[in-house]
Amino acid sequence: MHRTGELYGQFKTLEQQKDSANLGMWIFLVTEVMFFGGIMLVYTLNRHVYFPAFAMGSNTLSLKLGGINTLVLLASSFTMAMAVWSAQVGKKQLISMFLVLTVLLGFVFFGIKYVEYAQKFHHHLVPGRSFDIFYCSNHPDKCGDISAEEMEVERDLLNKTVALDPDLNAHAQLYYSAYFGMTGLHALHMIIGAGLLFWLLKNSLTGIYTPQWNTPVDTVGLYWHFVDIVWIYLFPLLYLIDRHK
Amino acid sequence: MQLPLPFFPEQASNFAGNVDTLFSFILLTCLFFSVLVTLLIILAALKYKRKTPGEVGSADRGNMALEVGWTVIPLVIALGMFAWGAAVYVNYRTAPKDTLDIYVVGKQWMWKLQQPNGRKEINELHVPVNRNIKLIMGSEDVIHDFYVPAFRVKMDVVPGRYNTMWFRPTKIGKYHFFCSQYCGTNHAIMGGWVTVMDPAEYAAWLSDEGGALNPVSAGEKLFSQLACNTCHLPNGTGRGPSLNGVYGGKASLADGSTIVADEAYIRESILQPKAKIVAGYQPVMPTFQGLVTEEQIMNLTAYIKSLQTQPVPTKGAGVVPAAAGKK
Amino acid sequence: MTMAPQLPEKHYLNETYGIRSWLLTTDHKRIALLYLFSVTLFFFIGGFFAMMIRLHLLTPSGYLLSADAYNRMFTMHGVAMIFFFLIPSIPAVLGNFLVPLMIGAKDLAFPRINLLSWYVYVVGAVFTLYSMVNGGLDTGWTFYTPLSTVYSNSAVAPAVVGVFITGFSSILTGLNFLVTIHTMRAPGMTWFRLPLFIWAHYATSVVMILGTPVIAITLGLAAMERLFGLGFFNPALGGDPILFQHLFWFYSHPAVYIMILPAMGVISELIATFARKKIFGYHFVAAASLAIAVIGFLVWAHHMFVTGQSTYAALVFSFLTFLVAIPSAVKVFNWTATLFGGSISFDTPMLYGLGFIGLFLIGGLTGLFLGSLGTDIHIHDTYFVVAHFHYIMVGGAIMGYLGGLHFWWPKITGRMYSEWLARLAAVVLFVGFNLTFFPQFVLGYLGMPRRYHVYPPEFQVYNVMSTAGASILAIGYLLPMIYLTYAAFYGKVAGSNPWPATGLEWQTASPPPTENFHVTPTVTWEAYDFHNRPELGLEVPGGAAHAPAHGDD
Amino acid sequence: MSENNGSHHIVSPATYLTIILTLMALTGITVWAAFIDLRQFNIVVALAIATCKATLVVLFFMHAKYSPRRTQLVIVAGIFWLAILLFMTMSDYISRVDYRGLRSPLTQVTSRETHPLS
Repeated sequence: MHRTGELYGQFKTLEQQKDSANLGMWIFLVTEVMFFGGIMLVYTLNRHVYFPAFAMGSNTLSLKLGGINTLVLLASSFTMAMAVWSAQVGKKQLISMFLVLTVLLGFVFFGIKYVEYAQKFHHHLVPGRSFDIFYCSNHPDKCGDISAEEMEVERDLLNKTVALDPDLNAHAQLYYSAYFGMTGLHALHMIIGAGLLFWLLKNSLTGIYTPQWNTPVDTVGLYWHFVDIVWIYLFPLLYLIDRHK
Repeated sequence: MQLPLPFFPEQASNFAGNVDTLFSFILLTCLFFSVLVTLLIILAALKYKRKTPGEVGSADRGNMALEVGWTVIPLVIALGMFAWGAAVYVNYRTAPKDTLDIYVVGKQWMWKLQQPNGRKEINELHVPVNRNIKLIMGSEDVIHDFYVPAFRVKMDVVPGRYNTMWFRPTKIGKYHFFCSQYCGTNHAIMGGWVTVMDPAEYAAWLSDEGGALNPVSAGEKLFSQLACNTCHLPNGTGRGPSLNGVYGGKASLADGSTIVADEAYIRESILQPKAKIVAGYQPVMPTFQGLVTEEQIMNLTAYIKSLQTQPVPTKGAGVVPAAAGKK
Repeated sequence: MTMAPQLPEKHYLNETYGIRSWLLTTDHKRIALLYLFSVTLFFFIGGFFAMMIRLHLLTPSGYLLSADAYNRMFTMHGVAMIFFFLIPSIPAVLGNFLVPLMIGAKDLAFPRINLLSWYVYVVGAVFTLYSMVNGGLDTGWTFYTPLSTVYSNSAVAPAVVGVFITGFSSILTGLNFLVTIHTMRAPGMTWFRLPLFIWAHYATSVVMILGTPVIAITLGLAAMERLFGLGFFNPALGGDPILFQHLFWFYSHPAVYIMILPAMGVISELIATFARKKIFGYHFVAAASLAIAVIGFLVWAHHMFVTGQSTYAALVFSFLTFLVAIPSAVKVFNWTATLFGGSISFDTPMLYGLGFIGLFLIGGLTGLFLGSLGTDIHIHDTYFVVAHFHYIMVGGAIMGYLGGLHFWWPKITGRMYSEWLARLAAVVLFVGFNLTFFPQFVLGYLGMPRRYHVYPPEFQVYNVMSTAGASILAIGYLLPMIYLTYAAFYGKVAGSNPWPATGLEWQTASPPPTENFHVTPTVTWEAYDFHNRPELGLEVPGGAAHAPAHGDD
Repeated sequence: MSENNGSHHIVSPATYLTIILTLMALTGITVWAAFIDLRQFNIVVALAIATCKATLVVLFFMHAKYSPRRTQLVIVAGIFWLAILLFMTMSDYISRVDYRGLRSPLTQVTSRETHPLS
């Protein structure tokens, strides 16, 4: 359809166009809820059946890195909300500034996630043929990043868990499948979000977003907040199982 | 049931009558409504056929009483059907205490069954009449389903768990059972016969281990007694080639020639194993000349023939497999 | 009526020319035609597999295929027909064409997303076609694990990925419809003045939006399991194949409503137009669509009564299954009541409409046998099920689709097809269909399991009947393909409102201009209100104004 | 369509700041709570806090509090259908008498040694 200024040809008013975009994004987010819902269900049932293995798996994650990442992502949600606010009140420089901040925080998140993933690779905790939940306790020399006392705690926990679940390795692998599946999907959404943010940034530098027309900022904002919400659930589900031992 | 075109399968268990009665009830109800609606449509089509090209219908918009009526009445009938069906189902899922327990294992593509005294059968099930039978079923690979139409019972056989079902055969005879959950290539021929016997006959059959044992089962037993199964692993990783799909296939031999693996070849391979060595294998198999009787050879052959339908491993197969399913 | 109608000078088909103008179009009407060609292709691919199946089953020992080949045939028949024909057929072809026209909009809310949805469909289709020619697929269209993820030797991964991708095209279409119906209605087009076709598509879109993502993640996990050995559905690794079935049917049962709800919408239009009467109990028919969409999500585990799920869950799901039957029954009763007091003509679309009611009645009622726990034990996974869902999907969805194509063909192409050929085809289809599938009910009750490449000889008579019917059915499908194509180029010019009908789509030229309406229409009447539409030139007894413009039943 | 002056409602940065600080505090609380042994209620507490956080994000950052009814209906529908998926599936699992658990013999069916027929 042809486009007259900011208005696409199929719409009659800017109001209608903004309304449609907003509603469209919300409906899309509902499909995303159902999409993540499927894997949440898989996670929940397996966690219920293989609780000791899931608790074991969870305790091998770094709470420090996960916690910091949660705060980073929350902060990026805040800067995104501020970018939308800047657009609504017409502060054009601020839009770009907040978008840059949001992207930067997103990349901090990626950086920390990369560190976590790399660690799991080194520790043979990636599902597949070489998966071995006992790898670090059997090869402490290969897992230099785990301190001696941490290793002791982990060994102790492994022994206790094996007593409960003789098939621990297989079931811990299910935990890690869920971990990589869920955080991987989340990261994929973040990557798409980062791409959208770059696109917004490019446009905002030309100053086209005004209080009258800022639909893309608003819509991408909704998406970014949704990705944040997914992480709000992933953090306790994956990192906080049975931490009190 | 000698009608040229039968509509109901034979009734041979305690559930058959219940299921058929329920079926007939739903059928009659449905017939009533479909005939009613069809007649109404025909009536309307005749009575309200357009007479002039410009004619329009009435301004009728609806009727609240009718709407409520045709919502509530079908609802009540439907709930009746639900309750009746639920009663039959709960009965079917709740096995009585005094059952004769038979283990059933499904694997691609055969059924292995075991009687309470340990007697094993393949694709055959013998049960006494008028006894409560419970099948405890597991699968070695994919999902199968044990289905006896004459008994009106079926249950999926799911890997990783046991499913159970029960029935009480009420009529002596021989009935088909089928695999009714699609399970791969030979799903359609993964079936057999349930033989319902007089209790005394059943007891005799049960104790008559050797004589009446079918050749395939006897052969399978020998196959492990003689330790054949330690080298001829089904997955082709053993010291001898896998025997799955061997019968009827072309074997390529060490000397470069090929041979069709028929009964004679199997017999020769048991008695003179070094005569025709399959390409890629060492002549390590001892001869069984004088160690097995003719009948035992026959049983072994029958068992190896029964492996024809088993999945042929990509490596370690005894033969270039015959195209599956070709006659 | 006095002057022969003329085609408009400029319309959406001749506005621009060339391949690019089609492949890069954002016009919903052209995208509808792109979909029409693609789904027709898949219909004939799936139909070819169906013919192979029926020919093969002529004799008990199998007639022309090996076991593996037969298994590939029925699997690919299912995949092609369900994911690539039935699900997109009415929504993406007729819905795409008509939703904006019927509500008085210039296009859908997101035309470029609409085009994207077609491309997504094509990419998915390419993956699936690749799997079909390169190893085939033999898992059954249900992809049950662990057969599909561990044991099958066929090309499962590309097929699963193809279906996964195509799901997103469905999501995008549903999203577009929902937003369009919410925000793009013409002035005066209030919710209760919407044609029932729109209500049906609204309900369908809700199902697409909420169900499809679940099958996407499920097939995603299954593909990961096949490719990388993830273990969620593999019992050998601690997973659970029953969980796969729950997730699969959470979408795939409501998917049945994606197929049948739009067909019901079409039938409402046909009955009203050819009985020249407002649909009896409009509000109830509209509400029934929504009720089916919602309750339809609560019944999925009735596909799993014999998997060993808990007795308690089976009771709950069976109960809800009987509830979902009620709104369908309400629709059938209302359609029948509409005929009374109407002025009925038997043009081809109406033949499909009446045929639909008959076949859907049988299809729907046989669902009761399967929803009832007691009888399901016996007929689950037999030919009874096969017959039941073909009555719903072929007798229901395809009859609705063909009825709709015949009804709107003059709108889409501006030209009329040969009426007597079309009536002939409708009758041939009806006869062929019943002969093919009715014997399968009996086969099922006699105990013949589905997906069998060979069968005991006592089942042969019914199989031969079925194969004979299938041959007639095949001819019935070829006929419309031929005369509709011919009519698109050489048919008599139809005029803007040949039937005549009341919808907004008939207020504009045939074929419509690219922007649909030169002047945005304003709606002051209810749907199917023949009495207040003097411009249709009908003989309204006692003049106009029988019903108030803002009435409630 | 319906007049929705709500979509023009501008939330002040002060509100955003309050919300983000609350969210961060809640993150701290959820970590703290994870180290207390509440038996099966650990997960309940964790999910309750996560839901509080998500609600805050939806209501304020995503402006759902100021959005038209229609948008709120979409959100509620999403939550409702997610609940259908999760709870109706779980209703099957938790009501199975032979639910596979670690001590159940069912998990051993796959291992050939323990099988009655192997």
